[in-house]
Amino acid sequence: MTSRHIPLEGEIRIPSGCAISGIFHKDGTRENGERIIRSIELMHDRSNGLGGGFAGYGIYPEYKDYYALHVFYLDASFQRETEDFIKEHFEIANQGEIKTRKMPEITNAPQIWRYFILPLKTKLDSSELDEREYTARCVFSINTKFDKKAAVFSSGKNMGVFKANAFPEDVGRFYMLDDYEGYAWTAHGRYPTNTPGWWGGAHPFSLLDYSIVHNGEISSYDANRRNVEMFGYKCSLMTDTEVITYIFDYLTRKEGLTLEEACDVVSAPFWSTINLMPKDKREYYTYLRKRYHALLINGPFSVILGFAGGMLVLGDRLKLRSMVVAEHGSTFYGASEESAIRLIQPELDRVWAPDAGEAVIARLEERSVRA
Amino acid sequence: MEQGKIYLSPEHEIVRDNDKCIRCQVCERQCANKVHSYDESIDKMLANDENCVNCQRCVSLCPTRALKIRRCENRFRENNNWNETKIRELYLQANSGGVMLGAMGTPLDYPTYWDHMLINASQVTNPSIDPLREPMETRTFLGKKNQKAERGADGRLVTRFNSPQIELDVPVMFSAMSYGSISYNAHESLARAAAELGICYNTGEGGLHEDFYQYGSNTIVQVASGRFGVHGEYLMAGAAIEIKMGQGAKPGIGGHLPGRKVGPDVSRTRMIPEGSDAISPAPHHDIYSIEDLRQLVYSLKEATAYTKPVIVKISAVHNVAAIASGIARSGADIVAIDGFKGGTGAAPSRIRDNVGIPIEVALAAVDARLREEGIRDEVSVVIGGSIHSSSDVVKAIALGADAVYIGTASLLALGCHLCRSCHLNKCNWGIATQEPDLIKRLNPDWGYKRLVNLVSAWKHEIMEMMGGMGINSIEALRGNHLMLRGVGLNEKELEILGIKHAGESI
Amino acid sequence: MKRVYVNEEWCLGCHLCEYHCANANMGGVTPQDMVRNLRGRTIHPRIRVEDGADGGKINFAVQCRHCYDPMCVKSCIAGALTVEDGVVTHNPDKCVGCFTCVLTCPYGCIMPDGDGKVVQKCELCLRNKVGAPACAEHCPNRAIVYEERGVM
Amino acid sequence: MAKKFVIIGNSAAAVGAVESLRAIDSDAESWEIVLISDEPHHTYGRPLISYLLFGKTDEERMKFRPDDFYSANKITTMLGCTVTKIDASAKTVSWSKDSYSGELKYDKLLAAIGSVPFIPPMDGIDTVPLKTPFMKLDDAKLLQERVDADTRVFIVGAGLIGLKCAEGISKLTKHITVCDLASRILPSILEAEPAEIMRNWIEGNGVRFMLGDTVSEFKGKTAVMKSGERVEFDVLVLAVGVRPNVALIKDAGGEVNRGIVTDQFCRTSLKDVYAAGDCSESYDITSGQTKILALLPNAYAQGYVVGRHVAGLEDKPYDSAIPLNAIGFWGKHILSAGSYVGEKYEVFGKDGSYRLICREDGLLKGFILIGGNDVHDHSAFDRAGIYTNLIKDRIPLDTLNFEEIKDRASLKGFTAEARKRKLGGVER
Repeated sequence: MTSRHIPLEGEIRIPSGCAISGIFHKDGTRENGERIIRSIELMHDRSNGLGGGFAGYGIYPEYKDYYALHVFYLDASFQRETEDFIKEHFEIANQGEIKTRKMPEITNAPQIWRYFILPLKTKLDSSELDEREYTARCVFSINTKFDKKAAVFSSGKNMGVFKANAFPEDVGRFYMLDDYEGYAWTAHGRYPTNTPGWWGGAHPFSLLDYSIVHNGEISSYDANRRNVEMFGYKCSLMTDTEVITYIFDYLTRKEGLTLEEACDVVSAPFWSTINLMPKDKREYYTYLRKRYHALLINGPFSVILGFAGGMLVLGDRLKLRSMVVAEHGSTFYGASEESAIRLIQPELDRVWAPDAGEAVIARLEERSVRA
Repeated sequence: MEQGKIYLSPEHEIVRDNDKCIRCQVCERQCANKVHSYDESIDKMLANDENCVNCQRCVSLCPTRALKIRRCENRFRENNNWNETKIRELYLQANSGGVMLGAMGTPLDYPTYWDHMLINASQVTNPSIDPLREPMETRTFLGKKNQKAERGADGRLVTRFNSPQIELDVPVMFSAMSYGSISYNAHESLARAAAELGICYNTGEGGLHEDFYQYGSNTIVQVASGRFGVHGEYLMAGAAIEIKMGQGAKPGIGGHLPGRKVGPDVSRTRMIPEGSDAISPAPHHDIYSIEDLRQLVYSLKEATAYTKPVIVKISAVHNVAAIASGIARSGADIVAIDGFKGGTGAAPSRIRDNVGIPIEVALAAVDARLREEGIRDEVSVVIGGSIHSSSDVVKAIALGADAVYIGTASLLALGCHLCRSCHLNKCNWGIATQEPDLIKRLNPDWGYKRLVNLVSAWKHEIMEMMGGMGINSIEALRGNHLMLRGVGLNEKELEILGIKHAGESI
Repeated sequence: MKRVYVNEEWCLGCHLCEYHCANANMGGVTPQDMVRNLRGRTIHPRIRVEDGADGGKINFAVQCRHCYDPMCVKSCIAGALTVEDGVVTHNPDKCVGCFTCVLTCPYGCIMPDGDGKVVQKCELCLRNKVGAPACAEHCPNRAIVYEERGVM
Repeated sequence: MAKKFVIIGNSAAAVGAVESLRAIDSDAESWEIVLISDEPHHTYGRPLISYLLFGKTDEERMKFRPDDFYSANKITTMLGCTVTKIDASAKTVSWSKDSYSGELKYDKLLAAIGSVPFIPPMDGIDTVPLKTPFMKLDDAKLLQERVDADTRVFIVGAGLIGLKCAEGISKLTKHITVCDLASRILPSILEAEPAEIMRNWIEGNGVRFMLGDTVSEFKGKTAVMKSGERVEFDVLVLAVGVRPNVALIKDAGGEVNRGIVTDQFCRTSLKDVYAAGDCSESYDITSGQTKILALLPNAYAQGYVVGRHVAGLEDKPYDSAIPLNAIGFWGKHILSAGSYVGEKYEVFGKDGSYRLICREDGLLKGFILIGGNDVHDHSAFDRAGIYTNLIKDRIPLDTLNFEEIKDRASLKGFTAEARKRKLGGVER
C-alpha cells in the first residue's frame, strides 16, 4: 500500500489563518526573545502546530555587515552541494550549526546552519548587479535548485529568521531565543488549512532583510504572483507571505517607492474614496492604482513587515483581519490581539486598531542607530 | 452564371395555427422578406416558406401567438457524412458558381472553452464580499502601464501618466460594427449606451456619423484597410484609435459593404460615392510587416499628438501569441484579439467556419507569452469573439484579459434574433439594414436602455462573482488563474489555458 | 397626468395597437382572450393607425388626447361625456349616438362603436381589465408611450 | 360677502356658466349662484326628448348632469318658477310660481331662456283636440302618454324638430305624416340634393311626406291642405319653427334683433345682464353674419364664456361660433358645419353617402357629410371633427395637404410638425 503524497508548500498554494505579533524599540534598545515568545504563546489557539517562527533584528551586531544565511538541510546529503554553491558565490566569514534545544514538541528537525557571507567581488562585478540583487538571486537559485531539500530561510544583514513546524512558543524555546537580543522581534503562529506543514513553509518569510509575518488569505494571489514573476521573482512556496514579501521588495527596491507608497499600492483606497480627495492626493492614488494595478492585494490580510531599522503594520483595504497596535514609551507593539500586547506590557500609552488599509510604520529614531 | 433550376425545399417552414390566427396581418406588414400574405378569397394568411430566414419577427409580434417557425422536416436521405447543410450548399454552389456567404459568428459546434471553466468562491478561510454592502470596483484603465516611477525635485512621486488611457466603468466594450453594416439607430443606441455606462463603443471601419461626435469620449474610432471615413477630426474625436488588422470571423480577408447599403448618409460618413461598393482590402497595403505597423501606430499617435491610445486588433490565428508580442513592441497601447467565433456582417462561410482559433486559448497564450517576455504591462489586452454572459467576462478577466468586446451580445440586446442574414439588408429588426422603413424598427430610445440594462446586469453579476471570490477590485481578478478550474479538458488544453483541473487544490 | 403619446418617428404601422385596444376593450387581456374576442370579427379599436402620410412613409397612431378643454364634453347633448380625474370618460348608458362629439373632436378620436348606436373613445384602459393603456404596453417599438409630459 | 349671480334657465348655457364659474370660484367665496327655471325638472339634455320617445333613453338617463349637480356646485335652485320681469336699473328679477311671486336681487344676471315655438296663425287650430309643440320634456311625455299604435300623428314642419319627433314617435306608431310648406326637408341644414337623399331614406322608414303643401284649415281631427288633400289625424305636432325668447330682455329695454343682441362676452345692452344660448344671436365666422345658432354646443360655449366673465376673466371670448349639426334619422347620420359657400367639392357615393366640402379664400368654410345606407358603415363621416377644427380655427388649407384628406378626414394631411404638436403633447 502506498501512502498518498500530501503536497507541500510550493507544490500547491497554501492559504492559512494565523497569529502575528511584533515588538519594536524605536530607541534601539535591545531585548531578548523571551517577551515575544510569551506574546505569541498567548494566541496559541490561533495556530495549530503546523508552523511557527520569529524574526529578530539587530541580533548579529558582530557580523552586521554580512548577510546571515539561515539554511535548512532537510536532506543532509544536500549540505555539501549547497555549501559549494555558497562558496562559489560568496566569501564566508563564519559558519556553523544554529544552536537548538532538544524538545519533545519538536520532531523531524532538519540540519539548521548559519553562514555570514559577502558576495565574492569578482562574481559580483561580472554579474553587473548590485550586491542585494546579487544575493537575492543566489538565494532564489538555492531554493529553486535544491527544491525543498535545502532551503535558505533567512538572508538579511544583522537579522535572522527562526522557524519550525510546531507551535511558535515551542519554536522560540527550541531556538533558545532568550540568548539573542534585538531591537525588533516579530512572531508568527500558523494555522494552515491544507498542508501538513514543513519547516521551510513556516513563517516569517524573508528576503534579504525583509521578513513578513502574515495573517490572512489573499484572493488576488495569482494576479499578484503572475505580475511579480515578470520581474524575476519566483514564487516557489506559493504562500501569501512569499508574494507579499516580493511585492514590497519589488516596489521599494526595484521601483524605488517608499514603504508608505508601497502600502498605498497594495492596500489602495477605493475609487469612491479617491474621488472625494483633494486634487493632488487624488492624482497620487489614481497614478498608483493605474500604474501598479496588478499589485493591489485583495482579500483578508494583516501583516507585520520587518526591515532593517523599521517595522510596518498593514491591513487589507476592507479590514477583514484583526490587528491592534500600541505604544509604550519608545516601544511599539503590534499583534493580532490586544491581549498579546497587554500580557507583556500591561501599561500602554496608546492602543488603537488601524483603519482598513492604513499603514503604521515604526522606525529607529535618528540618534539611536546602535543597530 | 446560374445553371438550371434548383430544387431545394425551404430551410424553414411557417406553422400557423389557424384557430388562433385573427388575420390581423401584422406578420405580413412586418416581414421584409414577403413571406406572409393575406388571401381574401379564402380569408386565410398564406406563407411563402422559401423566403423565410427565421428571424422570428413575425413570431415575436403575433399577438395571439399563432405562429412558429420550424426547420423544414423534409430531409435528404440520412447521411452522417454528407449532412443536410453540406449537400444543400453544394447544390447552391453548383447552381451559382459563387462563394457561400454568411453573417454573424460560426454556427458550427466547436468547443466553447468558457463552458469548460469554472469560477472559484470563498468559504470560511477568506470571507466573500457582499457587493450590496461593500464597494466593488470594476473600473478599468486600458493602455500602457510600463512607466518607470519618477520623482520630482521635491522628492515627490510624479503622478502624471505618460501614456493615454481609456477609462471604463466596467471592462466591457461594444465591439466594432460599422455604420453601413448596421443602421444609424443601432449606432445611436450603442453610442448612447456607452456614454451612459461609462464604457466605449467602436465605430468599426465605416467612419463616424456627424451626429455621434458628441459621444466621442465613449467612442473608439477604427482605422481599417479601406480607410473609410478617416480624417484628422475623426481621429481626434474618439477616446482611442483602433487599427483593424483582422477580424475573428474572417481572418485574412477584407470586407465588402454592398453598394445598396451605401445611401447618402453612409456615403458622406465613409467618404465614398453613393451606391458604390465599399471594399476593404485583405491587408493594409501600407502594412506588410511588423515594422510597417509600427509606422502606422506612430503616424496615428503623431496625428493625435500622443493623446489617444492606439489599439491594434487582430484575429486569433495560430501564431497569435508571437504576433501579439510583436504588437506590444510596436508602440501600440492595447492589443485586441478577436476569436474565430466572432460575428460579422458578412463573410465567406468557409472562412468564418474554418479559419482561426478559439479566443480562450488565444487569450491564454497571448497573456502567457507577454508575461514570459515581461511585457504584459506594455499593452492592455482586450478580447472578443463570442462573449455570451457575465461569467464569460469574469473568466476572460481571470484568464488575463483587461477588458472584453461584445458584439453579437449587444446586437441580441437590440433585438437581433441571429438569423444570420445581415448581408441581405433586410433586417426585420432594424439593425443590419439601411432601408428607412426597417431602420425605424429600432427605436434607440429603448434600444440604448436595453444595452444599458444588459451591461448593468452583467456588471451586477460580475460584482457578485467577484465578491464570491473575495475580490473587491477587478485588478485582483485580472490574470488570476487560480480563480479558474477546468472541467472536461485534457492535459494539453489545461496547460495552454494555464489552469488546473477542477478538484485540484488551490 | 399620464397620457398616451405617439411618436410617429418610431411607428411601424404594424397595427398591433389596434388589436390590443380592441381586445382590451372587449374585456380581454391575454392572447387567448384576443383569439376569442377578435377571431372572425371586424375590430373596433379606439386607437387607430393612419398609414401612408408623407408619401407613404409615415405611419402613426391616434387616440383621444384627453384635452384640458375638451370640445366633446362641452358639446355632448346628453351629458354622457365627462372629465374624471383628467380622463375624458364616456358613459354609453347615457349616450344616444347623436355623434355631435364625432363632429367636434379636433383629433377625430371619438367614433361610433361596433353597433353604431353609441360612440366609443379611449379611456386609457383605466376601466378595463388591462388597467393601463394596452396600446402603449404592446407597442413593439415604444412609438406609443404612456407617460407624464405636462401641458404644452 | 359673496355677490349674487342669477341664472334664468336650466339647460346647456346655464350649465356652461355654472361649470366655468365654479371651475374658478369653486368654494363659492365670490359668487353665490341662484338658478331659476320655469321647468320643474333636473337639468336634462333638451334634444334628447326625441330619443326618449324612441326608447333610447329614459328620464333618469336624460339628466344632463348628475343628481348632485346643484349641490356640488353650490347652487340655489328655484325650479318651476317663471321669471316675469327684469328690472335692470334696480337689478332685480320678478318671479312667480303658482300663486306665489317675489323679487330677487342680482349682481349679475344671465338670461339663458332659450327659444319659444313659432306657431303661425292657422284657421281652426283651436278645434284640434290634441296638439303640442315638441320643445320640452313635458311635450315628449304628453306624446308618450297619448300615442299608441293606432294613433295617427300629423307633424307640421319638416325641419330638425319635426323630423326628430317623427323618428322618436315611430317607435309608438306607424301612422306618421309630415308636411312642410317648403318643397324639401331640413332646409336649415341641407341643400336640395342631400335633402332629397334624406327624404328618400326617411320615407323608406315609413314616414309620409307632404312637401310644398300646408294646412289651410283645421277641422277637429282633420287638416285641409292647400292642395286640397285632407289629412286625418289624432295628434297634431306643431314644429313649424322656433323663435328666440327675447321678451324679458326686450321688455326690460335691452337691444334685440331677431335674438338678443350680445357682444363677444355675451353681454347684452343692459348693464350686468348676459344672454346665452338659443335666445341670443351669434356671429357665424363662416358667413360673417350674425345669426341665431340655436345649437347645444354653442349654447354651452356661450354659457362658459359668461361664467368666466362673471369671474373676471376676459381671456376667452366667444368668437368662433359656427353652425354645427350632428343628427341622425333611423341610423343615417348627417354631420354638417359652417356655411356652404365658395368652391364646392361634392360626392354622391354609390353607397348612399353624400359629401360636400366648401372652400373659400383658402379656408374650409363648411361641409355636409351623410352616412351611407349601411348604417354600420360610418366611414362617410368618420372623424368629421378634424374638418370642424379646420373651420373653427380658420387654418389656412395651404399649410396642409388637404387634397389627401378631403375624401376621408384624417391627420395625415397635416405636416409632421403639426402632428407632433397634436400627438406629442396636450394643447390647452
